[in-house]
Amino acid sequence: MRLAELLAEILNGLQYGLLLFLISSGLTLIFGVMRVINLAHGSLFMIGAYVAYVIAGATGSLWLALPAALLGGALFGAVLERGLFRRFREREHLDQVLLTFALILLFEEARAALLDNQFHSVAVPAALDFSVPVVGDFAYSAYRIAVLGICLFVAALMFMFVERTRLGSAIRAAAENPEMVDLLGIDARRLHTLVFAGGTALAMLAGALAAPLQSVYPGMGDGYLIISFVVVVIGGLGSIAGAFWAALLIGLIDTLGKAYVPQAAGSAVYLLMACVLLWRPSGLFARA
Amino acid sequence: MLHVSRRRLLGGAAALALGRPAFAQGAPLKVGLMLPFSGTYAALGENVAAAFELYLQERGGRLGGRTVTLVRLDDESDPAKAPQNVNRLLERDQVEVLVGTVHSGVVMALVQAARERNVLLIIPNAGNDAATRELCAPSIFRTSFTNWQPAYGMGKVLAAKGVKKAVWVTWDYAAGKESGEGFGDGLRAGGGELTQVLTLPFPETNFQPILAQLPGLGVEAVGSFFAGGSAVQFVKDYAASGLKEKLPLCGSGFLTEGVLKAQGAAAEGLQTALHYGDGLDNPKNIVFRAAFQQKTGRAADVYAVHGYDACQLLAIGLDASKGDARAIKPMAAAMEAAKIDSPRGAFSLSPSHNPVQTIYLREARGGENRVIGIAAEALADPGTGCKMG
Amino acid sequence: MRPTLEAIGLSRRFGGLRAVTDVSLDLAIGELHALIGPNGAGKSTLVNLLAGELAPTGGTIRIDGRDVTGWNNQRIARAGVGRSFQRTNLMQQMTVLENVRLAAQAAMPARHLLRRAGREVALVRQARAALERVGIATEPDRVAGTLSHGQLRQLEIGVALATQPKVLLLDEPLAGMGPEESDVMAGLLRELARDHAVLLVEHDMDVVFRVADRMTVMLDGCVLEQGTPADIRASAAVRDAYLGHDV
Amino acid sequence: MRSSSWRGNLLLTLAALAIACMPFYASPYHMQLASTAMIAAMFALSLQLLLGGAGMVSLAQAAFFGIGAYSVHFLGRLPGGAPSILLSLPAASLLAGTAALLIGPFALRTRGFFFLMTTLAFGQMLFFVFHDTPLGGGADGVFIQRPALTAFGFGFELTRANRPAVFVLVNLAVLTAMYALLWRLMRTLFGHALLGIRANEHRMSAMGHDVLRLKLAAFVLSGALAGVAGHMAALTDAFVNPELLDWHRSAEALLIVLLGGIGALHGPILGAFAFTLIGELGQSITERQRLVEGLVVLGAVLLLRHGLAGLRWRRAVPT
Repeated sequence: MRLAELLAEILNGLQYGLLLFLISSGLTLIFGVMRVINLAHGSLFMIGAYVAYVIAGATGSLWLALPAALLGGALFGAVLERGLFRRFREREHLDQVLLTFALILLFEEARAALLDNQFHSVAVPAALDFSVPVVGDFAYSAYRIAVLGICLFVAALMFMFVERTRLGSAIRAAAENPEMVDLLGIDARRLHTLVFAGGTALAMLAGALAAPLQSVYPGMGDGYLIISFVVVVIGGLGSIAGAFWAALLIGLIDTLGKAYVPQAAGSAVYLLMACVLLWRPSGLFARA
Repeated sequence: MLHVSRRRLLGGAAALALGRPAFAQGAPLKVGLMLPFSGTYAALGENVAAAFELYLQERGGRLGGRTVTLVRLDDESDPAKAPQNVNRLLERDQVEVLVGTVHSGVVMALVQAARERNVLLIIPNAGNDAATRELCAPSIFRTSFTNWQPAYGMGKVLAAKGVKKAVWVTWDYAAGKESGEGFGDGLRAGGGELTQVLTLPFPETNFQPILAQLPGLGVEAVGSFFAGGSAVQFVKDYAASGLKEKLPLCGSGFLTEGVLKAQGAAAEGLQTALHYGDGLDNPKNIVFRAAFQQKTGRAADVYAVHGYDACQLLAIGLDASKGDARAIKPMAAAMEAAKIDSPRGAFSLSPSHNPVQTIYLREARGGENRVIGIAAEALADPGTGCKMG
Repeated sequence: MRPTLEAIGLSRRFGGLRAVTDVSLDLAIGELHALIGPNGAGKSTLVNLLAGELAPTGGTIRIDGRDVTGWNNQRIARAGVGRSFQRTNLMQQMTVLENVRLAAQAAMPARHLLRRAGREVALVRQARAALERVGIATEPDRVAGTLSHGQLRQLEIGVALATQPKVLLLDEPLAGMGPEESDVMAGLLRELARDHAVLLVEHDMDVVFRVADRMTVMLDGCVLEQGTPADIRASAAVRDAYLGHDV
Repeated sequence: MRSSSWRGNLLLTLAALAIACMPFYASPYHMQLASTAMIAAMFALSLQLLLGGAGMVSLAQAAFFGIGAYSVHFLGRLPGGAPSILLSLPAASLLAGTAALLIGPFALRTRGFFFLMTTLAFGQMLFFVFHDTPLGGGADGVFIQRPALTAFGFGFELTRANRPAVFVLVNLAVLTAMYALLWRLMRTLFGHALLGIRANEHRMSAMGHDVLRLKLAAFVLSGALAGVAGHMAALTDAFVNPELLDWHRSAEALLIVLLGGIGALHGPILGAFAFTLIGELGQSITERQRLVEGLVVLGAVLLLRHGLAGLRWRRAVPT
């Protein structure tokens, strides 16, 4: 097995893992703090990608599309939380599963009505449209390295926010014990709106970043839905650190699995999740 | 207006409690268009339906002396709902001819109904070999291709260029495996050899693991089969990994068909083989492309050609049986003997009712798949295992 | 007479926090053992250790001489330990009778599970007997959620009783009750102790000193004093640390 | 979960009679529609045992449904031609029940959200097994040989003309048998124990009930019943495909139980017929049936708020 190839695979795994982190970090926060299961999180990824397609198409530059996806996502998340999810916080898991199942269908129909069903590509920004020779004769797309960097930067930002700031501690507290938030005199409603908006923004940013990599097409979000839940479960509910390491672990296992054990790759991730649940039923990094 | 979308309330369906209407000369003929109008393959479904209607309009909306009513049904490319959807068309809407579909899992339910009830079925796209091989039947026809055909053409071209060792990259599902076999047969016919088939679980889009392995395999060319969004990503990832110069990528036409603009520069110079392409200068094609552009505002593609030819084939059958869609024998005889004047170039049907057609060699230049040569002349699908009962 | 339930050197640590350290006590049928101490003394933790909700980090528990240390709450309940909860923990949407009938059904061997519940007259009789004993047999078909606080506390004990246990662990049954209700409950506790080994966790000192045969005082997870009510009243250590001087 | 009172059972019996007489007045299409609705009812009933019974929300139910359907494919390949339905039906429920027995112990180590996610993961794992490996006969699905409707030597000649009518009656019989089984089961000590677990699992455990084994028994039995529903779908359609195992089917079953009302055993039957009718109406009004389905699900979740949350249990449990 050539070392160059292994290195390339690891780099691929990290890039795929970090993108997964971006998506599942929002998911783990939303569930950790609000105890709400959001099956429509994959659709948010798709909407982010289409936002990038529309804006990059109109303005010709992806750099405008990324902040637009982030801010638009935050706004959209806040509206969703106030309008719908607020009333579903105490409801049973069954209601949340069905509400978000309905959202998947409605988002898909809205996309089909507003835009069309064709495949659209989003141009990689000219500045990054080249391949960086990494090792031997295998080169790696500069844009993918940029995505790697952006994801790491966002991850660092989130760590500082969650671990250092007061609001971050409130989020951690809420993740551990939702009732405690009211005791601490924090306006729970505002916290939930913020968390949901943040989670949505992160998912849409991930979509916008992925758009140039995989182009935009109907139903592109579905693939990421289940894998991001697996990351949340393995990482532990409400734990950003858990989501980070779990995402990297899955990114590597999935990529290396596909390279060396193609047949088993499909179910390798699920076996990993089953093992983790048996060993630590509340996830690797959840506080006991 | 000929084109009838779903417009009856359930009340209408209840009125259907009466038995099957006897065939009356001149009574409107209902044709069921079961295609994907939502989900990943929606664009393909729309093109097939639009081209089918285009030819119908050219015939003034009448085939075999009967006015044709089209009944559209969105199959959502979901095989689990396919049996119920087929029932809706046959039992509730009383269609006499079935046309469909894109997803090869859904087409299985159509094939089952056609074989069991001896109803005329014209498949305008799904390429699963079985439909015109072991599952062939007198009432089942196809105007598109078998997965085997385009890939065989590409294999033959590579072998002719002196390629000795090549590898095939695709998803681990029916269409991927069948096209891999075609590619291997094409290579062997010209003295080449398919060393390996690299597969990914369907519908995986993380191609990096495969790309990183390619340099180390010691092959001279890489053939592949992907469609839709994944074809876009695979071609772009392939170019981004810098392999394009050292290890030329080629494949079945679907790698670039309908997605070439989305692939942009990454696809430049990429050679593919398919029974259709841009720049075919036969008169029928020129007229067809203009008419399709005028009707839909979109450029015609191979899927539109399939839809257009499906209606042409139906017309030939119905004219022969004077509009009686149940008279399979006379219709089949006429369709089997016919030479369809298709935009892709005239073609006839093989005994297993699959097109015997020329596979063109195309090269991606400036957002078009320009035809630059012939990969395989009048290629017929082997049709192994087809016993026409 | 050998005690029904023996706890020897029982301890439980949550990380650095030592909630219960080296507590030994035993319960015998016919005897009411009261467990008192300030909030945070480790009383509820001890009850949870005895009931199998928490696994001890040290010491052993024996029921009728058999070592049951580390058993979960199911197996300990089956071994004859019934318990009531400090915070009402019942089937709110079910009727009073059904709450108690389910408790009575717990001991049924698995092979009887497919029998029609309606025909199990013995179970219903056992359930009604428990309701009568705790004094809420009047409205068996009322939905538990609609009962008053006092009635809910009675049902808590009824459910514990219906499993026909040998040992009864009662965690603050009188909490939130008025004086008359407490008197009635005190009579009931006395009466239950006749044929059960009862451990009573309670703050209401009047009731405790009136009904208890033996007492254990806990402070900061340890046993401060054990003995008859008279010993406890006489103990200087208890007076200084806990009771103050009004007794 | 209330079992229907005698008044409810009377209504259900009348409805069953109406369906049983369909061969005399209904068109083949409406009979096939009724069969589809009844199969959906069986599938939702199997989930109701878990959901309305023990309060467990599972997304793996479709996997067991699919395994039941595929067992007809496995049996059909055995030498000796099509097995009798008396063999294939129990075989299907046995195979699906075994799959539930293999998954159950792992899934039941978790609770709530994690249980939901574990069942989703195992369900998708089974979907990939049938989709990516040759075990199920390939990703495009396979035609199957229908089990013979023969019992105790008395065979029934099946022709294409009488098939819709025969299947309406066979599906009705199996649905009625399944409902009667569950109606009786919820009256047993086991049924009461499940309802107790749904109301307060912790207290049931504190009382001494072996909660884990009761939940596992419910999980395996509901898996087996889903296998029966899958078998009837395979018998009716004679075509099975991997998409039958996909989690979206499990989500539809959850919706059907919710539509019908989670608080009643016969809820899923009402929900299944309502879901099929709405699907039919939506499909015949607009091509955009996913929009209709989405709005229906949203409406059901928002409007049925009280139906689900406020479990007004007049007679909580039948004696």
